[in-house]
Amino acid sequence: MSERSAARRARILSLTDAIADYVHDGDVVAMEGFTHLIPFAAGHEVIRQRRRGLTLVRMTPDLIYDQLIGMGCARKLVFSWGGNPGVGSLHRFRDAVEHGWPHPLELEEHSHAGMAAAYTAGAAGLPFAILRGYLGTDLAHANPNVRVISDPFSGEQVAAIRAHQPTVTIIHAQRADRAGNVLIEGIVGVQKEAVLAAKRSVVTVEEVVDDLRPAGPNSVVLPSWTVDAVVEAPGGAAPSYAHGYYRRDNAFYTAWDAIARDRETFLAWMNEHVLRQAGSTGSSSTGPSSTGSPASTGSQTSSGSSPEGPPAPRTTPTSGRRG
Amino acid sequence: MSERSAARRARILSLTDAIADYVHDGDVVAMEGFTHLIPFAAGHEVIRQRRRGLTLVRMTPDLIYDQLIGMGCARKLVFSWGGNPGVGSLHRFRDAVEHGWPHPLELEEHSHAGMAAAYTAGAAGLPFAILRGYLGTDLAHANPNVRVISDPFSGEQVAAIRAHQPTVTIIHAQRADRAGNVLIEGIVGVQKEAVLAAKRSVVTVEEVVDDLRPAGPNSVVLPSWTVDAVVEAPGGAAPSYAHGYYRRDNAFYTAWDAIARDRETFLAWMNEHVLRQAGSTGSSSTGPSSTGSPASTGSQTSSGSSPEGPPAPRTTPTSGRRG
Amino acid sequence: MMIAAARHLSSRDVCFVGIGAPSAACNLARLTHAPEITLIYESGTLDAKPSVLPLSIGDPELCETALTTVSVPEMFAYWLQGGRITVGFLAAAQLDRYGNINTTVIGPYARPKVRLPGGGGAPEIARHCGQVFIIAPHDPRVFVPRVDFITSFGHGDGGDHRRRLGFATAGPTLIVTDLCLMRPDPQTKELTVASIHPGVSREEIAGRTGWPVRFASEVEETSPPTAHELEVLRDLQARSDAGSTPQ
Amino acid sequence: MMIAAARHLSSRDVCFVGIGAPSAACNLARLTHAPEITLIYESGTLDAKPSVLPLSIGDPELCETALTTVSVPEMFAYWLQGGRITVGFLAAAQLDRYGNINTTVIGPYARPKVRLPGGGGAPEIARHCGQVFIIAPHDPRVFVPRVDFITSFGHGDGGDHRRRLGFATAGPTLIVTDLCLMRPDPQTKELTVASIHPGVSREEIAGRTGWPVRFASEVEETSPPTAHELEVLRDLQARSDAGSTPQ
Repeated sequence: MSERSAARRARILSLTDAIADYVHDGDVVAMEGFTHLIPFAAGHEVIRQRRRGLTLVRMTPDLIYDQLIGMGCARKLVFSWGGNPGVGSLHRFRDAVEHGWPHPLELEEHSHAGMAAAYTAGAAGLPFAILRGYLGTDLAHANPNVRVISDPFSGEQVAAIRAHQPTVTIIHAQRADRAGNVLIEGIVGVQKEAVLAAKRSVVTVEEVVDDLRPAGPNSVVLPSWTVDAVVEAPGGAAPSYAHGYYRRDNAFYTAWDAIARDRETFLAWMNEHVLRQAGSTGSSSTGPSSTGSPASTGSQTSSGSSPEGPPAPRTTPTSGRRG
Repeated sequence: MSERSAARRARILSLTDAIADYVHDGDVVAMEGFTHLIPFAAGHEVIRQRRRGLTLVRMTPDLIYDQLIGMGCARKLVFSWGGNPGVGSLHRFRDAVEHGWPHPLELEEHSHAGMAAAYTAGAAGLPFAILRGYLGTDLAHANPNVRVISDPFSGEQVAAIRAHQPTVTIIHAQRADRAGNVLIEGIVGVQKEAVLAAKRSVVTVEEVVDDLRPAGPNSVVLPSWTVDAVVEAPGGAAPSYAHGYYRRDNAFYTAWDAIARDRETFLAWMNEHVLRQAGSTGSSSTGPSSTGSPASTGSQTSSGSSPEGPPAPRTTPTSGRRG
Repeated sequence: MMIAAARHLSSRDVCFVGIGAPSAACNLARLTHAPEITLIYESGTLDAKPSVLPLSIGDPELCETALTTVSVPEMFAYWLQGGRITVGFLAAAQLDRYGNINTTVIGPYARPKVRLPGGGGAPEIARHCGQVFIIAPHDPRVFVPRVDFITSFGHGDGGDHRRRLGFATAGPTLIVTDLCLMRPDPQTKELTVASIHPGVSREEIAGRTGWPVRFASEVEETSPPTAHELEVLRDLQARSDAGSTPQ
Repeated sequence: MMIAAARHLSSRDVCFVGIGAPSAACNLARLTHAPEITLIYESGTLDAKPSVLPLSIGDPELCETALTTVSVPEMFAYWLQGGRITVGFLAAAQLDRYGNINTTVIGPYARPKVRLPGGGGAPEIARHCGQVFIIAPHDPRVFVPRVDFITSFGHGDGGDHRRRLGFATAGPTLIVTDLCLMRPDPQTKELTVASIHPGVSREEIAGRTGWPVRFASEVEETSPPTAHELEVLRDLQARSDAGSTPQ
């Protein structure tokens, strides 16, 4: 991790500039947030800036990766559970896997425990993680980044998982101070590990404040020198939620099922609600942004043309969700 | 970890009963607290109850293990840094290693990183931990619980450390509620891992309260069902400190150098300040307890006879401390 | 199904809870006969006591009512893999006669007919919880002779397969369907009908199971829900529906 | 020694700080020319800004003034092994010509003449920090040809030994003694005198070093402490002495 051997300080940037500077075609991009603080605003800016060939890493792809996949940004997905929580399928993810639309999508599939361990190893500067898992399952055969090794003391077999080392991790947090130190509260998920495992990191926040304190008992602080860019993006986790700021828009998660099921409906929705929105705020999930700055849109987002792909039959609903 | 497969609830016990029930001759005992919240009161009760043949595990043995070793409780020490912080040597530890007084002391020696990883593996139910460490040092040769294994992906060599799985872990915390849930605040050290890695655990606390909240931003909560016994022992970390309750008695740490340097001085001090004190409080490090209950002393602590050992020359001071 | 599952939980259980039926069952148990039950959601909340049923495992209701919240890596390492959970709940898109679960693909992995969400926490829940309860609709597309993909290991090929792999836990011990309760045979570990819900026939169960299903030597009739159970469950669901309205 | 060490730190450094001289040096740098320097104490405090010098690495002053505090396992895994520290400080009971450190035993390990405290955080500080500064008294019992025990790996047998072991970090780059500053030779990695403190002779250094010590081709004279440096250091120590009085 020699890139981190000199201290850096986070720069406070616009969303447009942060994505332009730190997310490039072909990058391995992790956007984390375990049901909470999902970085929708940043993901939308990646879509607007038309990044291509990304390897997307995320435990629960959720709607944001459904959108990135459907808009043709992804070459590969590294994940552990790809459903719409409490609702059902992610139709764009399914369409890419089942029918290669708009591109074929390579999969690297783990369990949650394996993903969490791989991020932990990356954060800890280890080349791999070990866990008691995968044994007896077909996941072990489907993923070349899972091997079996022996405990040198007892001979017991354990799984070894190659460490996650994203090119860039993007997360959303509640607050940053003006020095760029970041605060996450509530369900903290795997965001600290995802940021520390990555070469670069971008953090969108609800607000930039003078003083991070007082923090609640369940909080994570990322020092400024572990972050490259901080972006003020109020509402940037919607339609997921930000503990202490706004609630999860459960109705939108339910509505997404119908929007994403059909390619044209999906493209029309993305065009209306993402491509035409400005890049400086995140409150664009359920309607036109009220606070975005249209002036910031132009340079990075050439408007309009939708990703191309062969026509395909509507995918069928599935009972394969788990609670 | 099948012993943990049914939920238990912590029992709120006297210190005498907790040590009598959960610490037995020959046990592997971890007492943790990284400079903060060192469980002196509980350690003194182990001395009073004359446990023998213990394997003592602790990153920084500190004065409490100097006392346990000098009083003949230990057969083996598993550790990473055995000095008196900011002062110099632990003379009882040195006398045991250099002259076998009062017993020879087997050593299993790690680095801090290795100790922390071994506790983490124990807490996580893994048989071993991996880290980038030990390579090139003589520590790797001195410790049979360190091996070198290869990353199955790159072939890189990493150290494997056998997991710590103490028979019993003892810690001191600020508070517990009446259900036995435990709160640690401030420098949280490795106590959570040490408790979760152990088969049994005893937690002494400054106070038992109705409601644990509000907790500060740096806090650890151990649910009641991960703890066997909770003991109210105000002052139980003295002469170390309890964040929010009392400060470190730096003068006592300095004074300990002279007390512990000589065997007779040490034994006289222990007799006066530990063996003659009651088992129900912890404020016995610098003088007679003001709150102990003499009635609780009798059954478990037969007073007086000091550990026997051959006479030996006074040990020499050393410059071998590191900051 | 929720009521039947709830009855098999006690105050001494530490449950790893998923959203949907498992969450309803655990909270029903907590609000009826198992007030001391410990609920853990994989998002990191320990000892959560939600008053409404969460739609997702990361709902703020869980964090706000929990004793404490830990990170996701810690949850899977220290709490699940650490062997601290007595009961885990799983759902299944396919379930075979030895309790192996598929939630990954229908059809071949490389060219799936239907791509399902995948494993999530399930593979390690199936391995590390003291026992596993499976809740599934009794449908021949679910109860198949052989799953297309083993996402979560149940009893493998049956018999002592778990022991041979070194697993110390019991695996699936109870399958709750809309028709009956099934349990693994003590020797062969084949899922066997143990209790039939009121008004359901053996023929109906056999017809909706994808293998020649066996019945235990003594099959019970599942007791119907009590008025109290139904009332608590309705209350919980009513509060939850109100709570999930967009705000 | 503290002042000389402090001068080699900058606002861009993230320092892993031990108690004693390293803590004094780092805080002196912070209070003079490197106000933005980041100090990390191995007890888990990130970005600590103590106003008094702590006696132990776990003093409450550190936690109270820190940006945040993490657990000890996290400190060693994510922060030190994760490669986030630019400068680490180490002390030595023995130090050899290639900067290898012994803080474990004098004499054989199994039958030591003097049992020292041991490694603590040092072995991994020596491996994972971008560079390591060593502060040691210039005494022939310390500066030995060969250490009795390699607790912390410096430059091993010299040359590219670190590279051959796969270490990406620079290892010991500066040794501060009461007589001089030493640096490893760029090729051989042998510790070589780079700067001599005012009033000290080459003979004195040679006489107090346990191997035939070499001098760099251009040896500087260490600039004496400035009035400001001395004043800040005295203030810091005065506050610390007052703070460590028993209360």
